[in-house]
Amino acid sequence: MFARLRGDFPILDERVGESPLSYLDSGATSQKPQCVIDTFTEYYAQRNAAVHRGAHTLAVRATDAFEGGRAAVAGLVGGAPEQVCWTKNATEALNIVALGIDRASHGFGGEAAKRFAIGEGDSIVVTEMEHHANLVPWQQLAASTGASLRWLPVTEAGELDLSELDSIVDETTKVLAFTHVSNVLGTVNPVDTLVARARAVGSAVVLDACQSVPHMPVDFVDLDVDFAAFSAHKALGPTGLGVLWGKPELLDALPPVLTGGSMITTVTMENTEFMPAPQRFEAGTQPVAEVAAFATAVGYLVEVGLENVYAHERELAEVLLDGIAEIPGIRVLGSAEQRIGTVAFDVEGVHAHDVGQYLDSQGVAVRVGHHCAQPLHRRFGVTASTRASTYLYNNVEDCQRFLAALAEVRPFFGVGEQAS
Amino acid sequence: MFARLRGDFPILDERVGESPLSYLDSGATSQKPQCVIDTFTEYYAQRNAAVHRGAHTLAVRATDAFEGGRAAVAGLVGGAPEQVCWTKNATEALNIVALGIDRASHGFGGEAAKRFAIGEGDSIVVTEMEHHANLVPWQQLAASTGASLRWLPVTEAGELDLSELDSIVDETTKVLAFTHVSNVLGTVNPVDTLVARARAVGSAVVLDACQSVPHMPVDFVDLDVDFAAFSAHKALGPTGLGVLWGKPELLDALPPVLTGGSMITTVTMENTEFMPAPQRFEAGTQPVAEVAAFATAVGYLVEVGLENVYAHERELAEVLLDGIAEIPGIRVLGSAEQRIGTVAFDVEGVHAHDVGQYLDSQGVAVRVGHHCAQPLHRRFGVTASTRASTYLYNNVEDCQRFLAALAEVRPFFGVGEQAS
Amino acid sequence: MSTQMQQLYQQVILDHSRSRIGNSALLGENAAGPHGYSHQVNPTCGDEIELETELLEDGRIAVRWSGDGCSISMASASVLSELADDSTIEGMLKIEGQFHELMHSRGTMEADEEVLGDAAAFTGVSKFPARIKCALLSWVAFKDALNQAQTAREEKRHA
Amino acid sequence: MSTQMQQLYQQVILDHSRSRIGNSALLGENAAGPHGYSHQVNPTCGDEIELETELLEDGRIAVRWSGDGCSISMASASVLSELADDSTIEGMLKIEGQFHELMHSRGTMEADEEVLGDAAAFTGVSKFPARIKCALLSWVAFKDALNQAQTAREEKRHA
Ligand SMILES: Cc1ncc(COP(=O)(O)O)c(C=O)c1O
Ligand SMILES: Cc1ncc(COP(=O)(O)O)c(C=O)c1O
Repeated sequence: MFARLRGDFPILDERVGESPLSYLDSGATSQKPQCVIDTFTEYYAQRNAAVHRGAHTLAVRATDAFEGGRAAVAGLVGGAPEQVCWTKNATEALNIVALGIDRASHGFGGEAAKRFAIGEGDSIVVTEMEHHANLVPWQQLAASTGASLRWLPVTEAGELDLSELDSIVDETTKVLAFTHVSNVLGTVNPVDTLVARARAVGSAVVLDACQSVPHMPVDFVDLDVDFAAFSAHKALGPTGLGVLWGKPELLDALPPVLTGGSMITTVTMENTEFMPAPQRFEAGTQPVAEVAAFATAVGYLVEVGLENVYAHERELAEVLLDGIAEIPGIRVLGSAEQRIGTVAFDVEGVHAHDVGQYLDSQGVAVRVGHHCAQPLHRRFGVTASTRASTYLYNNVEDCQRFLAALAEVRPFFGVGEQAS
Repeated sequence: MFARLRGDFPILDERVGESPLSYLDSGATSQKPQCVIDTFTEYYAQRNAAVHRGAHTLAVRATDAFEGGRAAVAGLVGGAPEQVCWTKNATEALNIVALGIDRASHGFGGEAAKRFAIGEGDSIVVTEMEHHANLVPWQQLAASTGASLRWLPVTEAGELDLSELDSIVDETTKVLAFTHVSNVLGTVNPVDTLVARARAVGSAVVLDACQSVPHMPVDFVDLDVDFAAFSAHKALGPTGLGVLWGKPELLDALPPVLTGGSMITTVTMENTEFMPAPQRFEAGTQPVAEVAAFATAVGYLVEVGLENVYAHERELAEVLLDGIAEIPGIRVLGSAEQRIGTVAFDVEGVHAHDVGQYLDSQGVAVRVGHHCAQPLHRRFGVTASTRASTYLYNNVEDCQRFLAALAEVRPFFGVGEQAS
Repeated sequence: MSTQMQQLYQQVILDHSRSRIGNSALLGENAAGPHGYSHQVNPTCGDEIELETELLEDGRIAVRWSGDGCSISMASASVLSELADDSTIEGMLKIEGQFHELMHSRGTMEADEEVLGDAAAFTGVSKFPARIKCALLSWVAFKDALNQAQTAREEKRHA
Repeated sequence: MSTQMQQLYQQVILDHSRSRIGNSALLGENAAGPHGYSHQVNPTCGDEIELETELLEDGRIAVRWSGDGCSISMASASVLSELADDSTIEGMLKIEGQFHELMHSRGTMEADEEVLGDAAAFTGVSKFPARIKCALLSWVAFKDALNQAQTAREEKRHA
């Protein structure tokens, strides 16, 4: 199956200079199958209109596409369609929660929002492996409310260090925000343990599902999280679209951050009443074509089967890890058992930028830098790393081309045994 | 020229039931020429990657498309590329300003942001003809800071009533936010007069340019506004993309609202430093394909020439207004001389929803409801109106089909002379 | 004229939208029996309805409403009031259930005229997704107001 | 091996990236002459440089820096320091101007080796937009630090 579906992704036929392309940067953004691309053409040529507004026929077609996307996503991650709020990306979704709590803490949202209010003496807990998108908004919330920010450290193996869990997440904790899967290490975190502790102390749970939803079966209802966020573009979908998922009673109580058209019931010059979720978080014209395209992507993923995607990527991860182990002077960051097909590493004596440049000259696309996780890199004593990340369209040949190129990096830069 | 370019818009060949389509709802969202649709295909099949991050070749191609879009927009509306910040829609852009001022007023953004801080005794001024997107965020800012919200009223002719301008915009005024063109009445407001008054009292000026940028030549530098906002989807571009334009020194000083990846310089667990504009407002993965498509749209608009678009729509507006005047029982809202091709009206005895439904049955797509401007409708004594809005692809035939259908509305519902 | 339009705007609907049954002043606290009140807004167009239910001695319900909206929403409120005049609480709940289902059927359901009476004329509306909210506005208000009236009666009994 | 790669990673660059000229402890307030300091970060990768300029009696500039980054950014800082050793302030500003222009030329400009010396080896970098920032990092820091040093000298004179 996986050999066949590679043909659905036109960009994989591109050439980089003289080399074919091996795209190992899906952790940053995924490529799109032809059917997703075609949805844009179909949408703009046949159904484009403002949704939820016009009585006219195009508006009805557009609204169907838009609401159909909600149902598709709910089918993928659990819950009802109304639990799916559209955002521009996962970052906005996480900010909507953090800033909504900020506004609740400053008296917005009335009686219903009081459950979210935090202040001095309260704590917010994150982890040391968070993407900046799930760290900076919480820092800002702490600064704005006087709550303290705490974090769970990361072990040398690249797993969460839970030895102090009970003292870090304690009775003062009002929000526990963590990533399901590390975008650098590929580690899958133990959601159950963390949710159980949060429930024990009455804390809300916010899950960053950016790197899990595209790569493995995920059900937010089963996981019993309160809010979750992910991006369409990492899951075969388009840029410009993210998802905020939440428990219904929490979504309806959280004060909106962005306000304007299509999210109100009554507006006078002095005062405004907001709609319930999902509309209350969807101010202004929404990314409708993007929703239509993402619905196609979700259909594609469901047809392939997320458990198959996960198994496929695990195989590729083994090829990568075994191959890297045989190349001298490479240190892989983390060694967690529970992982997806994402591998970050440091090349002794060669900066990640130079590693990436060399790999690119061989047609191998990887990501270099801090991957929006500076604290995690600091934890491992580096400022930058090189990351290879796989997806359902990658094959063993991609991994082998990557490994062959990687073996040449230190010799090219005159570092290590071969050069001495 | 205009007859020819109609063929560039594939959706205009769609049929609604048995009728051809006359799309007169461009005020809500515009249709897209084939070249814009093709840009999606081209982008996702040849250059899709995360921007500003990878060293690899696709990432360079994607970054070129992304930054090229900024340059194209700056070419259209004036200023340097760095003055163009991408948002999800115009609503987000306006919120970024209002919420940025909110954060500055609560101590965020350090010394540089103090220029934005407002509080009790200060005033924010809007107008009675604002779209909810340029009203509700200012209500929220007033509630959050203790500043008062004032507004310029609207005359029976649908123009701003400036008789009390000097007392409404006074020394206490810190923000004057108004729309360039009314999305309901089509009225073009006198930016010069308003900016002059704002400058006299030292107030910042925020321009809602949603209905001007797509329909007429606009240069924000010439207009001397501080911030401006508009959406791509109303200007032949895709959904999911808006623009916040600002003066450089103001953008760099305004605290960001959405925080996360790609907008930071240094992040520790405790603290974060933000980049200057435009990146400081572009947290997370951006709508890159949308930017590429909008660059194509801007190129198309520039080639047609905005002064030609304006003249073309003015002609259509005359056809609409003259034709409506001959149909009994129709009251047009407003009668401003300075206007674009947007006409809203009330049909005596028939609710706007029913009007729109009847027009749709004849293939004429208009918008019905309050058009996200409830206070303006209240001002004219109605809760809803019907709006016909033109764009460069409309022709006189569209207007005539609209007028013919409109003449049938009251008879169909058994109202008025014909029925009595 | 398309037949879809004729299906949507049945003569029954146009008639009800003009001479509106139940469209009368609300009594509020002056109502004799246990009563409830609901205010519903259609956020797309600003249409609104205020609707009051009062539980009468004989197990029936009086409905009074006032509102501003399109022919579909006004006719729907009028038909609702007419039906309430002739029904018990249980009967109205049954009608409400069937009407709700009919509206979400996208034209695939056959209306049971025995149960729905004039409300069967709204079958065509279900093919116009943008108008379903119009047809349901008064019914949502009715269900809400009825609930409150029943709660009020319970409270009175236990007081 | 693609020739683009060889153009990018000239031997001069690889050499400078390994034996780095000017990479030495900063003196801060202990510097004898008027001095300036700048800290620059490349937000994409976290690469950083701290760079110090000191104006010497003879109209020349001493440059000291410490940093962590890719071969391009480290080599660039090293070449900058080497050039500073042999130049006047005016000379360095001229080099800086030309280098800046070269980096933004996308490979269309011919480097003037007379002026640029070893810095001409960075011509290939201009074809790699993602790497231009790396090459310019130390030069941005230099310009900033030089500015400060000149301001400090002015202040001293007028004090
Ligand atoms: C005048 C005006 N302002 C603001 C908006 C909001 O734009 P968007 O919905 O694209 O955010 C619109 C259009 O809906 C508008 O016409
Ligand atoms: C774990 C994680 N969280 C958050 C994000 C932010 O997602 P986006 O950039 O789509 O907002 C990413 C990806 O960049 C991620 O990998």
